[in-house]
Amino acid sequence: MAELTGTITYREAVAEGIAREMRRDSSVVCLGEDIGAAGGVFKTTVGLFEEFGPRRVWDTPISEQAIVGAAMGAAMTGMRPVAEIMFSDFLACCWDYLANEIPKVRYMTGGQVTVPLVVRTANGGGLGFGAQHSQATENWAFTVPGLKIAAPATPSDVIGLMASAIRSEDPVVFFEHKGLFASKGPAAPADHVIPLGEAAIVRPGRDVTVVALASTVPVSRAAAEVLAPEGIAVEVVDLRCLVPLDMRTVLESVAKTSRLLIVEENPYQGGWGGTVASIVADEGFEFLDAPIRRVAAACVPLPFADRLEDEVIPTVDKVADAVRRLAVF
Amino acid sequence: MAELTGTITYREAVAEGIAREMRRDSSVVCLGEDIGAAGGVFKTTVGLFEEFGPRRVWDTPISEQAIVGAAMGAAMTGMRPVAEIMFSDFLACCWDYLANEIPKVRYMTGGQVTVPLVVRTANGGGLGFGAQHSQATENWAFTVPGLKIAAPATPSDVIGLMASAIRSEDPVVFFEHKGLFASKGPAAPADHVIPLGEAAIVRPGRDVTVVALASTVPVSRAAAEVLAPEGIAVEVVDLRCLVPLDMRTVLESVAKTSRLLIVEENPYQGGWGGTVASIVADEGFEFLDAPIRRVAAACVPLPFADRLEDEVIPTVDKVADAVRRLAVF
Amino acid sequence: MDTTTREPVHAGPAAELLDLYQQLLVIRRTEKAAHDLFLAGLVKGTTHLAAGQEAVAVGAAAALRPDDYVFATYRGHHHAIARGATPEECLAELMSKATGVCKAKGGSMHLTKASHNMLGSYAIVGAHLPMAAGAAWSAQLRGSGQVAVAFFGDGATNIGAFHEALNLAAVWKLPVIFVCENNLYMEYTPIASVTAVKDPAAGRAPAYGIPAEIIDGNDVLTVWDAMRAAVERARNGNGPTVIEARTYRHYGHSRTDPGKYRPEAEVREWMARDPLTVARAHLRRLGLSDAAVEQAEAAAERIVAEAIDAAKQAPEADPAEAFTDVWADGGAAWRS
Amino acid sequence: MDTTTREPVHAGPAAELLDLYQQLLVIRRTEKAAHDLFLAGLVKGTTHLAAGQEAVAVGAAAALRPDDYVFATYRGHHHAIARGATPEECLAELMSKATGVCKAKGGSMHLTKASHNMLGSYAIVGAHLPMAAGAAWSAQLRGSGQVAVAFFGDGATNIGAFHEALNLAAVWKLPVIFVCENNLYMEYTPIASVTAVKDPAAGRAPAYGIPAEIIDGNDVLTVWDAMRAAVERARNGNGPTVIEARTYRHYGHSRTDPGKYRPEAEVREWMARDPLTVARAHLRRLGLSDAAVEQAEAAAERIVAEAIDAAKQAPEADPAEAFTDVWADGGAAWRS
Ligand SMILES: Cc1ncc(C[n+]2csc(CCOP(=O)(O)OP(=O)(O)O)c2C)c(N)n1
Ligand SMILES: Cc1ncc(C[n+]2csc(CCOP(=O)(O)OP(=O)(O)O)c2C)c(N)n1
Ligand SMILES: [Mg+2]
Ligand SMILES: [Mg+2]
Repeated sequence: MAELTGTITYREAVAEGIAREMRRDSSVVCLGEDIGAAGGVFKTTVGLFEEFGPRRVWDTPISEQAIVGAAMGAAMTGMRPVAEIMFSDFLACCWDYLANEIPKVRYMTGGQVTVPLVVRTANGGGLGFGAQHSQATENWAFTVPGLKIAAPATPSDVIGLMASAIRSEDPVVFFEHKGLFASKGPAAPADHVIPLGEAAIVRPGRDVTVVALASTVPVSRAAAEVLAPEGIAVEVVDLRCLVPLDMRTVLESVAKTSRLLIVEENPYQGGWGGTVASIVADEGFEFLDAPIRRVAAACVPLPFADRLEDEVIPTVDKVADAVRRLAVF
Repeated sequence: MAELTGTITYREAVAEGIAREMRRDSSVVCLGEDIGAAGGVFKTTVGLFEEFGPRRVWDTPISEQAIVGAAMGAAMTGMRPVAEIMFSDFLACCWDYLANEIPKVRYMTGGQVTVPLVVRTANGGGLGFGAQHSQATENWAFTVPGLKIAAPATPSDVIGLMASAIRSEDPVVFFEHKGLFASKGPAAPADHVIPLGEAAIVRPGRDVTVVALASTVPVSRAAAEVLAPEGIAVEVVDLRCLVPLDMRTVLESVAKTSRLLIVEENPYQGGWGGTVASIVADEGFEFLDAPIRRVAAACVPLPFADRLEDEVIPTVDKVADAVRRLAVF
Repeated sequence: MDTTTREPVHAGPAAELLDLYQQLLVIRRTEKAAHDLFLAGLVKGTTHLAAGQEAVAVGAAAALRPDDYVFATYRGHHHAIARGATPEECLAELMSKATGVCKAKGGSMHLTKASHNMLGSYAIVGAHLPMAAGAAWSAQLRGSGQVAVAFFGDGATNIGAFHEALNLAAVWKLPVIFVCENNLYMEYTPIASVTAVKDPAAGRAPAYGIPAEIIDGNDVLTVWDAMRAAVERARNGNGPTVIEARTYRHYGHSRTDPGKYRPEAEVREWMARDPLTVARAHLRRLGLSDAAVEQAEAAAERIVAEAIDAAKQAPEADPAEAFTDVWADGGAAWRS
Repeated sequence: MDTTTREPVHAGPAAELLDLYQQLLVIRRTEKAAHDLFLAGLVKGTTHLAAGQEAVAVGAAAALRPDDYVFATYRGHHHAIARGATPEECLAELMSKATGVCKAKGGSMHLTKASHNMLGSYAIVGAHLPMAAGAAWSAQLRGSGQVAVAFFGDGATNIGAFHEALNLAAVWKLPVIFVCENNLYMEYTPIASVTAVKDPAAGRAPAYGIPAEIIDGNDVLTVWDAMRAAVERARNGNGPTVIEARTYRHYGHSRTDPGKYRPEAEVREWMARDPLTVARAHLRRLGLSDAAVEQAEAAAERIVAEAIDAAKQAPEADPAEAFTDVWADGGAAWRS
């Protein structure tokens, strides 16, 4: 199949990113629920079954532990499995593998084995799917040393990070944001590879640094647009990965702006922004001219109704307000 | 059975705290693996089976999901289950219940149900149990809005917080620290109840605030002892609970000392101290005369060998060094 | 395999049956309304409709005491209504209205009517089976004589929680009934393609020493009978039962799924065995007058039409509700 | 139930059996050493000894190819050694020495010998069954003809991962063998008190259409035979097998547990059926000279004695090792 070019959706980029790696490496195999003939519940694996067939793309029972556990066993024995967990909330159903097995086996065997696998999952809210299908759970994975974590915000980053994730000798949890699936952007050039752990300054600015990830990148960029005419120049840093965490880029930006806002979709309590904030409050303390602020999800489950959900998750207004208050501090 | 008095171990305090509540409320029932006739793998339920019998103290199969899921169903229907998950690492085996079911069902039903249960678990390292039996996982629970979290450091706090946890109409995850089981302290007086969400200043001091929890409380106190002769007066705040999080006490202390060190056993990445630090870097920014520092576990799995484990988890030396550097900042 | 197959009974009091028939109709029309309202953009998020599976809910509910416990899945509208939730409060929930049965905080996947011991609809496959075992354990401890029922899909039989729940229920001899609504498919994939045994639920029951039955889930009287027997076993302290009810969904899996992955012949065959058709045949056999039947149909039509109007009229959910009901005290404060 | 019970065979080449007997002895003496070193304070943390269960490991290993995969539990010393880990590197691991088979990062519960495809010992009950299925899937995909074996305890049969792994293995016809070491107890609680069927593993196999066998796990030849048959099925593409090996542990569950919860008569009965005694009877039957047997015993004694000395002499683990081996590049950096 030919590589996608031109403008594509984030959704198409997922299948494209996987397909490119499956073409170059026959040890890459996919498994998950409804990912085969059905093309995935979010249509993020469309075309893979047709192109690569049933020996490379496997439909599974509703057995999250077996899916991820089998992927682990296969990864330890010469394959590069790409396992799909349909919604990131369901990572809880196979959490033992993500928390206790996959990230620890190399270490606890003194480096005897490696686990080159990818666990892909649809993450985040904003679609009215309610408390058990809307969570941003990247912070769950962030509590576990030994997992690499990618969470792209654009189609070309999906392709570039997917390449790195699948080629990685280390396990990678790959968060695809449900709210971004329909978003569009330029397709990535052939062999587009973005190293894990490189943040991107997606909008330069001198006044306030806004650190964002996945869904909060477009939210933060939109807020920056709103603030520009007000004379507030926002620098938006897209972390792109949580592990490795590119604090160098964040600290350099704060050294310039002296003001930091972190925008997360996961809840404030235990959110990844706490760790980012604590590093800046330590290593970047002398840069700061204002408090470090976080716009994160409220500490409640995700409600179903749109108007309620908007109250809970980050929005352009909330980000713009927070930046304004920091700018005048 | 008579209440325990005099000096008791933390281990004895667990069984005592449960027994006191079982005596006053017949709807309190215990379930877990080997908790009955065997008295628990850590001997933290010794005497309960003998006093209350098999209708109140239930041995279960090795089925963490069934244990916690059944506790949830029972809690929604008039009982007050106290479920034991033997090691806190195994919370990963029933994480769906802790992350997606128990903390959300009240909210997503619009307040139609309550889930008054306690999930007790042996937490933490320092005993050479290796990567899968040594983790401090209180930060996993901290990522989930809707769970209350207690983690006592002394026998009398175990009893006082156990009373509140079992009487709570809300679900409580109760972390008992393996490294503290053998530690001793005065037994609590009759009807000793410590409200959830009240930190304790366990050592007053004017120079540096050290925020600790569970195992890091004695570590921090010992460090304070070391530093006193050096003329550094450390104020040690024992959070005792992560939810509700008593930031008032922390902020008041930092307002006084202007210096903050957070000592956590969970890993630095995604540790609860990040959230505490971010709140102080926001609401307490003007109090600070120095960077906020965190002594947390290194971002690696827990190694088996003592000498390696000591490299990873907080120690008196690491805390003392960190305080010294803050004091002279 | 310790599995019996029950012939559709041909007895059953006509008046009661007419009442069940009306309930089937009310659910069918409510599901149709949910579908249309979703297409009209008045229902957000997602829906998983149970049209075609109504007989399982209505037949089972007929065998239960008002204080028995029911746990359902995201495909749970039929169970909520069969256990006393009104079409109005259900549709209002789907339409994000303040009058929703869960205050518009749950949505279609989480319909709950706790005042009738319908203790929730859960959207993580299999998660509610241990909960139902726990509610049954609670009933056993309190000596209340209540039973608990977990309704779940065929796909749930391959997840760990299913295994743990059935083993615990058997070992503790809990008064719980595990009702599998086997509609042949998970989302878009046939259950047969990912399951090691032919009957995903009944075929597993022997591994727990639990008696199992495979029944026609489209015949409300058959379901009623099978449940009556299982409920009796449970109340008499004889432990759990597995019922595998063969049924079929009339709509796709969710939202706008047209269900194209299902062979036409299969769809046609099942549509011919629509639970409404089956029930009507029973009514005719029992000699109910067409007038009586039409009356029930008219009543159902009126109930649901009024429910749709009322739900449309109802006020939107109050955004402030986002910050209530986390804790038992009604609040959401996580700091003190 | 689709379960056969195998009579202890009475054939088997004498020379090979003598070799197996020596392996049994090496493991027994290593476990005794681990026990004594723990009491002496030279082994920290915890140990779960397999003394009494050696025949399962040795008999199974005899039926495997060097490149077949083995996954074990925290009670896994016997499997590590049977698959080629040396007593010295195992004891060094337990004693926190730099020469430990896992560089003293794993400890007793995680002995691993990846160079021999012994892919680890896992301490979360049941977690490694899906991994073994995955290794078998990998072998199937690569057409390597390898099989994977998961050894687990009776208690593991009640956890969800067991259910999911067996179903997936059956549906995908994976070359994997699930060997349950049924030693009648979990930690301190009898498996019979928490399990719905008499045979915790074999009694579940039919729920996945997997053939199962219950065997005498204390007879190394019986285990060898049963495994040979299961391995052949797997290599021929006929899918998984469940083997439930009845056995007994000689020590308590872990550390210093005296195992007082086990009835004396039961302990006596099983001690009389010590796998070493059973193997010796076979040797006698096969006419092996006492001299040959004593030679094997002396060899085993020497091997383990030397291992203990070497492990004691070995240097302590280097604290710097705490910060290696998180990532494939050997490092532990989580920031860039
Ligand atoms: C643990 C888990 N895995 C996957 C899903 C996604 N999912 C929702 S419904 C469904 C299919 C369930 O099929 P079945 O149990 O037969 O119920 P049905 O939808 O047919 O009523 C899946 C896979 C989920 N909700 N939970
Ligand atoms: C998921 C999980 N739950 C509980 C434990 C604690 N635990 C360790 S060994 C054990 C007993 C296991 O019994 P069995 O499977 O029969 O193996 P055996 O110890 O008899 O070899 C338990 C409950 C664990 N390690 N993992
Ligand atoms: Mg189905
Ligand atoms: Mg056992």
